[in-house]
Amino acid sequence: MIQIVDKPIETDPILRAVDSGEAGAIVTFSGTVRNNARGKQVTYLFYEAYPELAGTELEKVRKEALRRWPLVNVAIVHRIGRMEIGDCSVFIAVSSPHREAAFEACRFVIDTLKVTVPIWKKEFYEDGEVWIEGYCGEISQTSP
Amino acid sequence: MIQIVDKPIETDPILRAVDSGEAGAIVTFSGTVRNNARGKQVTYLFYEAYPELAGTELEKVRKEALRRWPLVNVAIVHRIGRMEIGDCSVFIAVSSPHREAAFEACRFVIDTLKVTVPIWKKEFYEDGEVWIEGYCGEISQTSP
Amino acid sequence: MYNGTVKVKVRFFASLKDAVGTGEMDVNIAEDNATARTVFDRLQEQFPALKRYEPIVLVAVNHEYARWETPLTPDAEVVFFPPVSGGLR
Amino acid sequence: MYNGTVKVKVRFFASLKDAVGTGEMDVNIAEDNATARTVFDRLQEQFPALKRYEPIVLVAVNHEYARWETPLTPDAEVVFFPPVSGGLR
Repeated sequence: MIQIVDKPIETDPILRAVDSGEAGAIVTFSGTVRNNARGKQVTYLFYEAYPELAGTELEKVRKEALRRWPLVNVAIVHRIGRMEIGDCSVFIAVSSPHREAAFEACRFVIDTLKVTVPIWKKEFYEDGEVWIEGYCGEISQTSP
Repeated sequence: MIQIVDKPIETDPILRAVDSGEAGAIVTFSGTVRNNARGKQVTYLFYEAYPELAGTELEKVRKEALRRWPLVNVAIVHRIGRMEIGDCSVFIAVSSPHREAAFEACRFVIDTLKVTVPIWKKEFYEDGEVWIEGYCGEISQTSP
Repeated sequence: MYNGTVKVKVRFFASLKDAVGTGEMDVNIAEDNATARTVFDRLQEQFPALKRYEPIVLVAVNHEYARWETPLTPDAEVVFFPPVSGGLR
Repeated sequence: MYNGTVKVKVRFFASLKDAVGTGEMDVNIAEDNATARTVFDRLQEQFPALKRYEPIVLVAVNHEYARWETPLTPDAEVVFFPPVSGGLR
């Protein structure tokens, strides 16, 4: 299961998608919007995707996890658009007969996704906004 | 949050217990009843706890995780009694500002819990039942 | 250490409960300086099925992990149980 | 390689979209053997704010990661975007 959605992520259908009598362990990762970043108060976030390529790259990460570990299933759902503090921006669920593989694969998925899948976030503060991009620093400072 | 329950585990209240504006990552582990073990078809499981000590030991694991990693919160809920294939026997949720700590702490909690918390499972098969205990093998074989 | 007869509550879990046939019993120990070991030795005589657990059994006294040498006071609760499985990772 | 004028659709994401002021435009390249690099060079002339992205920008052609040298056929879709953040672990 791979999805890019513009509504709040519902986790129940994702968990059902990976659940199975073959599974003894389900590890999930939920990326949530923090109220602070880079020493500043965050008021909200905006996630933008290059959807056609993001879908392909998410599927690649999923396939690679299934190839590397003895898993039952992997589901990845990424939300885009505006998100408030505490909202879930990405949810990953990995099921496996045993827990070691589930932990390792879930971590592989989020670590890989963060560098290969074209989805960017813009942090909004009281006094400005910044795109958070690779090698960002000054270059992505769009205001103030 | 530490609980030992004899009903199906509801994950929503557990996730709310660890959720926070300080958290950027929530990692969960769900231990589920597999349909096979030790090469045999499992029909159902029974978990028994030494409840007074199990509660103390669960709290110890939780405190140790909070001491070792920069976490926001840790919740551990273990179910006891009879469970069917696919049921969740233990659910752990760890929230942290960053994902590395959340993954490591969640794994620490389940690995430690499995060797320090006095909760045992009995596997039921078509043709018998076995207590799964430490150094088990022959000694815990209570029926064919 | 405590001198004289002590009555303790004994509990068993998991396969030890099956071996004894009950989860709970009262035991009177008419012996000075009774310890967790004294109780288990007495129980082994009564329930030979307990003997094979002797090398691995764990003990708690008043709901804390204890050692064989832990002395027992009257009305102590002594619990014997097998090691936890660890489970496959 | 393709000779003659090609019309390609160009898209931008994240801070590149802000730098250009639009997410999408059509570009006519009246040049033989046009590549993704040709398009970006032409756009830099028109939008100087793009210049500082030149060392880090990523390119996709027809929704696959591509290189500067990737040749363009008529009606190709060329997308320029910044690297993904990685995020703090």
